Amino acid sequence: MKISLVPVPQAQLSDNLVDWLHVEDRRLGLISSLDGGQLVTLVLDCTDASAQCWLTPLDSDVYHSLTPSVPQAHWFERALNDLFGIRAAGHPRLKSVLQQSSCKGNLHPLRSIAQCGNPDHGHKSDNSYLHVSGEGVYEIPVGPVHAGIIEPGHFRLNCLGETIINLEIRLGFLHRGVERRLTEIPWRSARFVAEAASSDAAAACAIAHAIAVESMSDITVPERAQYLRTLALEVERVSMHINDLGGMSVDLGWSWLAANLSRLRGMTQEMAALLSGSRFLRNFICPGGVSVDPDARLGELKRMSEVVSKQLEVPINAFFDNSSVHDRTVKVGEISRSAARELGLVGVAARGSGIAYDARQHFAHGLYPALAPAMAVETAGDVLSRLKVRSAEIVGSLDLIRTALDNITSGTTSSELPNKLPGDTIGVGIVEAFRGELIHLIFTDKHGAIKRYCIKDPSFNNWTALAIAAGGNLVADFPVCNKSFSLSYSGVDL
Amino acid sequence: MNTCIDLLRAALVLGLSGCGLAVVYGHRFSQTFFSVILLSGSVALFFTALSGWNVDFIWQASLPIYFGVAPLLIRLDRLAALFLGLLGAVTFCAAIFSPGYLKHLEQRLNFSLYWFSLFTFVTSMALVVLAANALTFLVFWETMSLSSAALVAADHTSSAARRSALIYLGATRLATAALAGGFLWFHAHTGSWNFADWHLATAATVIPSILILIGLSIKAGVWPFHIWLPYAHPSAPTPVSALMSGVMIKIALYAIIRLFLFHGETLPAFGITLLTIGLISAFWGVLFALVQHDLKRLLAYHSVENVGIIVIGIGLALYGQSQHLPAVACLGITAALFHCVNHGLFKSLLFFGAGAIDASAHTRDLSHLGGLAKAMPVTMLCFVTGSAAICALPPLNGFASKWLIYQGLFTLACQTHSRLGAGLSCAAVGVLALVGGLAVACFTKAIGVSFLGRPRSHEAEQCSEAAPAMLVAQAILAATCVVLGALAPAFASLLTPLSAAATGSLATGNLITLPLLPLAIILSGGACLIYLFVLGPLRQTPPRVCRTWECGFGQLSPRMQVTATSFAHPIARIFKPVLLYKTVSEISGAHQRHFPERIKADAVMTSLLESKVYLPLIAAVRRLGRQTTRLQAGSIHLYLLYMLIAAVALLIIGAAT
Amino acid sequence: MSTILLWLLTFSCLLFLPSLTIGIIRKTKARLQNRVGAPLWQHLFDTIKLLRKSETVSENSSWILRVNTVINISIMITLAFLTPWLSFKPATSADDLFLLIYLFAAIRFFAILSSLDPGSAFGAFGASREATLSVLVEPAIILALSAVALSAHTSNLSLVFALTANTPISQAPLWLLAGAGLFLSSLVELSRMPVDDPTTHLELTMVHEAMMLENSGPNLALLEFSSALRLVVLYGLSGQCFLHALHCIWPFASAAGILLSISIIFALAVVTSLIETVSVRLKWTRAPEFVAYGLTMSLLALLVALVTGVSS
Amino acid sequence: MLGLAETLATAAAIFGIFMSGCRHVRSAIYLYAVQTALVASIAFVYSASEHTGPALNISLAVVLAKAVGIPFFLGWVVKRLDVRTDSGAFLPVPLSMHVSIALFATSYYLASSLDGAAGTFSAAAGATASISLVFTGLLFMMTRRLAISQIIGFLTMENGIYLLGLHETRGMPVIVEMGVLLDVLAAVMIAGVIVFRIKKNFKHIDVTRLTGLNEQ
Repeated sequence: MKISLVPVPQAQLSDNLVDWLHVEDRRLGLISSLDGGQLVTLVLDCTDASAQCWLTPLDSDVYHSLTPSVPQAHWFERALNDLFGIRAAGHPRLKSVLQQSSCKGNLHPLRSIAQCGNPDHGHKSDNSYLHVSGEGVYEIPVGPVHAGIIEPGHFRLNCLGETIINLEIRLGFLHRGVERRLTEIPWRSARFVAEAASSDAAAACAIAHAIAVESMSDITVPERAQYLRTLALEVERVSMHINDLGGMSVDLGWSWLAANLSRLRGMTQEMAALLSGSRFLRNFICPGGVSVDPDARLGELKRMSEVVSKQLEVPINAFFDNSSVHDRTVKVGEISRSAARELGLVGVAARGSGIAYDARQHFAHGLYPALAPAMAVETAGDVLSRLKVRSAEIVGSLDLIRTALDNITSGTTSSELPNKLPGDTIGVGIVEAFRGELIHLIFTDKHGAIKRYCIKDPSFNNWTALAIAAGGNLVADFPVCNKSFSLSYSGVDL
Repeated sequence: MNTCIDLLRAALVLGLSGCGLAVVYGHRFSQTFFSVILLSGSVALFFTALSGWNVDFIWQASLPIYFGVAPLLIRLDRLAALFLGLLGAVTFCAAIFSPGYLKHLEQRLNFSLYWFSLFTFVTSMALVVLAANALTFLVFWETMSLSSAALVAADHTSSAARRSALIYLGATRLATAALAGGFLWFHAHTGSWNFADWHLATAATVIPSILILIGLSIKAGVWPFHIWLPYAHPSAPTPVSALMSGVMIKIALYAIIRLFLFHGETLPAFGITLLTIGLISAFWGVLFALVQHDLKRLLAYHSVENVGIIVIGIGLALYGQSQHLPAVACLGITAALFHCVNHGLFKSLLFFGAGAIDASAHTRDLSHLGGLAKAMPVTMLCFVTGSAAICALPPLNGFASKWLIYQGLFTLACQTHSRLGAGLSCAAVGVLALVGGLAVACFTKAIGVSFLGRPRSHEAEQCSEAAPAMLVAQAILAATCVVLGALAPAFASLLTPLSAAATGSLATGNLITLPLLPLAIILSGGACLIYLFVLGPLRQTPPRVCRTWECGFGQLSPRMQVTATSFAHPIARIFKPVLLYKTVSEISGAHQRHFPERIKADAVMTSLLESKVYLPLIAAVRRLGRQTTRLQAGSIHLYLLYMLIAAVALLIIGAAT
Repeated sequence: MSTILLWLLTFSCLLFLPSLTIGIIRKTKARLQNRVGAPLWQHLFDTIKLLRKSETVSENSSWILRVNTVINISIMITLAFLTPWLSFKPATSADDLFLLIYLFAAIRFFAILSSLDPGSAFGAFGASREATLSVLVEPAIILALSAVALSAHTSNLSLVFALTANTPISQAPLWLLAGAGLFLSSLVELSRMPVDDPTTHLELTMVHEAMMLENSGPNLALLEFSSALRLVVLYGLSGQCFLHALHCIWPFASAAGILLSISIIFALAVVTSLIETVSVRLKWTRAPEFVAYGLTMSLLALLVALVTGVSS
Repeated sequence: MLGLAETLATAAAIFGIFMSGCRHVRSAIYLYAVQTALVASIAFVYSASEHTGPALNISLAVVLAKAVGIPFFLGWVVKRLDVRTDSGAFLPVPLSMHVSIALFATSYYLASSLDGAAGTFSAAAGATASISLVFTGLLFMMTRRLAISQIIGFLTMENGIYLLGLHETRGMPVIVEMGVLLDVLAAVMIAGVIVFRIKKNFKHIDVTRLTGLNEQ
């Protein structure tokens, strides 16, 4: 995808963005910066699958916040504050996204220029929580160490009895410096780091990275490789969606279903191993194509996909047929359509709230949008509708896998890569990962080295929605609510 | 006989001299001085009761001491002795407790008035118990009411206390009115003022019996007349709260027992009514107690619950009498009497605990307490004992009396031929179990939020243990609760002659057949052994002390522990229709939709009776009053017109008859 | 002599049945999920291991911590000797229905206090939930037991539960309903599915586990043993009801009673594991409805007892 | 001692009570099926004890039609409409279960006075059960929101009336039984169709929200 660079002066940025988002099919991709001296705003237009990159030079460290008019910008602006030291004045909740322990003092890890003054300019990190007043209110702190193998994140629940009044989420306990690291290593090796940005969506990350690189240097990917990429993406989707449904059954306390789904998830991982040699689809997709050709194993893959879709029927039907499941999930964790739009939700969470947005329908990656399955959209916005979307996508993806396997062409699986990337270009990869729209945005300097590698994980958009959805629900329903969003901690904490 | 009279005389003299001294030297003498007088008076009272256990003595005052139409008549029998003993015991502990407690109220009390009222209060309570005719009863009843109202308002700096005193006074007015009406009717009916000549709750005396019952119920705090109780008890200084809750409301119950139970045949409807009202009281009281966060108010609502339990016992006895089931009647009356004593003991103990917290932390609000276990271990031990007793946990005294109630209900269900009685008693067993569960929830909340966890406020952090004398008062009561629990079978058989006198049956021997003492020994012995050999000092590695698990986040703040409201919230939600309970949250600030600046959440509870019955009633009376003032327009001609109309009307009526 | 033997038998049941029953529940659940599962005696091994481990105690806790443990275990063992949960347990003079109920309440009282003791948010809402459930369950249990006690005209449970010859068959529904009421109530009382999930790892949804979060080492061992003992005693009690129903229909020899009363506990354990495998945990606000089913069984039992009792 | 028929009748009434405490529509249908099967088996017991050959077949037909056919049909309707729970309109569901226990007790008193029998339980058991079923059905119809629950309540009432007739006359003429059966079947079919229409026109089948019907 070609991307145009549009300079937007600081004074107009907010208005432009509001105007842009006013149109139904236009979206905000991400807001970031290159080195702290400017704002980079990626905006997407789904109607013609185009993207614009708005470049807004900043003359000081402080600019007028976009959040009051564009709520979905709030987490981007918080990240800008921490990572670059750019402060959004008028931001309603400018708190740190990084913990003090992972980022000492006033160090801004991604800031690399001096023209905006001293980086040590006194931005204190703010780790406070909203104080809910009221005589009977108490706080439940959960995390960062959870019971069970879960990534670190802190949830602060302000409760009145069994009702959650307000939930605040704090991530950033394990900041790994992925974005920074990607600019430091040779670009040929970058794919290994890129796919580890959020490892449970390794295939999606790898495709996004590959597309971003390919779009910079005009590499055409062989058709067979496109098929294999699509297969990898869909196998990952099926596998992770089944995993999420299984996790949901664990949280609902339904051990029979959990055991069944866990077995089926194992089978889908076996499918992944057949396809790529790795149960987690690691080291498979690379810029230019894919690294291995599964050849004869595709037949076995097809057989297994049929077995999985056959064996899935019983548990999925049982799941949605169960009245207690309905009790636990209907009207729990509701996100209205308008809130979903204002918060710019993506993926299952968006489609569960009635927003028909699936990057597979619009942006080219793998065989999409040509082969994109029908979109599953539910309007209720509660846990159940997210579950329904998820299970519909499992079925759709399994169908897609069979179609792709039936039509797969033979030929080479990778094409030559140039020695170096072109200078001063922008590459963007937009992929529908199983959690939703994933964006990798690469800027090169004049020598062709990567000067900024920007990753927007789907969870980046959706974490706020969890906080809002949990409010007003029962404390005991929070795990179910949380699981229905199935968010990535590491994807946000790059 | 003579010792008994001498002791009683001594007690009365001490009481009256206390009054006199308080008026004259109230400001000059120390609190300890008055406390010692009160102490000696209470000892005399207690031993009067002890020595009076086996005598039945009547004393009529000679002519000058005469209430208009009837003499001052005093009778000390076993029933009166029981309640005198309770009064003596609680007053004894209150006297020990007082000096230390009153220290923190020095700025706020008028001690002259306080001690005068207190001596009057205690003396009049003793005389109400001893009263053998209606006028004596009414005179001292009034003295008791007025002096206690003065005590409720003793803290003159607090407007809440004044308001409470007003509400209380209003309630006592109604009570006295109803009582007076009933007494007059009975006098007209029987021509005698002596209680011994009256037969209540028979078919011929339904209306006056109801009047008397209402009058006494208002004072006892029975549902639906309990409204004044949660206002008055918390406002009074703690020794007074203990006396009011522990003894005064028992005296109203004593009057019910004396007037209704010792005269043979009664109407079954009275028994059924009392049983039902008792059940409602018990449920209502404990439910409202659960959602309180003022410690003393919580205890006050528990008094409503316990009064309900006692009334169940009385109702059971009445119904048993009416159905000729002496076993049931005997169980009921023993249970009622036993529970009166028990409640007097553990409720005053709990009030003392609350007072000790109040004196030390200067707040009774549970949301400001917490973590007192470290600072006030002895107070906590006593409070836990009292709570366990009020929750009727075996082998404490509360269990013994509640067991008697259960046995009574169960026996009724087994023996009665009336389907209504059987059904009602089974329902009562269920409701009592529910009440028991609620009481456990309520007291674990009270203890957990005030004593356990971490301090929620600076005051709670600065707390120190109560004065030794205050601890002694609590320890005596706590020990009594334990001993009375373990020796319950013996105590119950002491009460048996009383119930036998009421039911007319022969003494049935041991009512409580449970081996409570061995059980207590086994339980505590087993606990000690396990502690010594498994957990305690014999282990090689001492336990490692660390922070409470905080999920690796860091220090836990005082906010991160459950509040009283939140603890009770799930239960309150279930009983939402009764409590009119709802959660209100208010979100405000710049970007309300997604980024509010302020969130405020509260659980709101309205008293159904107050909001739906009493306030509209009061409003109606007010409106009526306002309508009546229209008649008084100020015009002399109008008044003349009224007189004319009245004269004509009278003439017509006179002519017609 | 035989009394001593029976006491010994009761005592050994008290020692070994709790762990074995928990083991059966866990093993069956594992097998139903196609897992091998831990050994049958794992609970006992765990208890022994915990007894030998050192202990970590919160800095906020007070003497309630120890008092809870020792009172809990000593009351529970006493209860196991008082409650007629095994048909061969010799009678004592303190087998009173109301005493037993209030001894259970005493355990709960201290358990709730000890979970509030360390000032942990998790323990606190665990305690609040436990209090809520017990408020609801207590009437159901007491009414179920009252129903059978009414039919026997005594509140001494040893007499009520004694297997007498020639019990009329019309008593069968009473015992069945009371047994079902007790079983449903004990599922709640014991914090099992569908009200609480004993295997959950989610602190926010726990009831019983959250309450024991701050206990460790021998303290935890004793509490775990006590709750396992509570499980077998309550299952035994409801099992005895079912046995009586069986006895009404098909009178069996008292020697068979020994075997039957143990195997009915195992049967109920298997039923529990079945329920826990196939049922979904209820929404917290729906828990009262589940308790209402137990209460309904108890009320029906009571109704039957009253109706048949009045006529007799 | 209770006869077999009385025991079955009491069990049917108890299942009716359980049904009244059921929030899930499908579980209510299952419980209705069990209750109907019990009622039908009483007919079976009567006809077996009276040794009337052809009646046996009729009772079997009743079992099949009412305990299997109708629940299947209702289950299909519920699936089509995609309704699951009926949370009750005027009374919380658990409470309505306890109210129906109270009604069971009431019907016992009614039945004992109806029979004139001297208060023995066994004599009154059949009548108690049938009256209680009628009450339960009525309560169910009264306290529920969904039109489908009204049908179930109606059918429960019908069971009660049928049982009462059976109990009082010790087996009914075949032709009456058949007629009633046909009536019920027709009623259920029509009600099912009407529910579909309601759903189609109003997008819900909540009868408490149909009060504005007269204005439209």
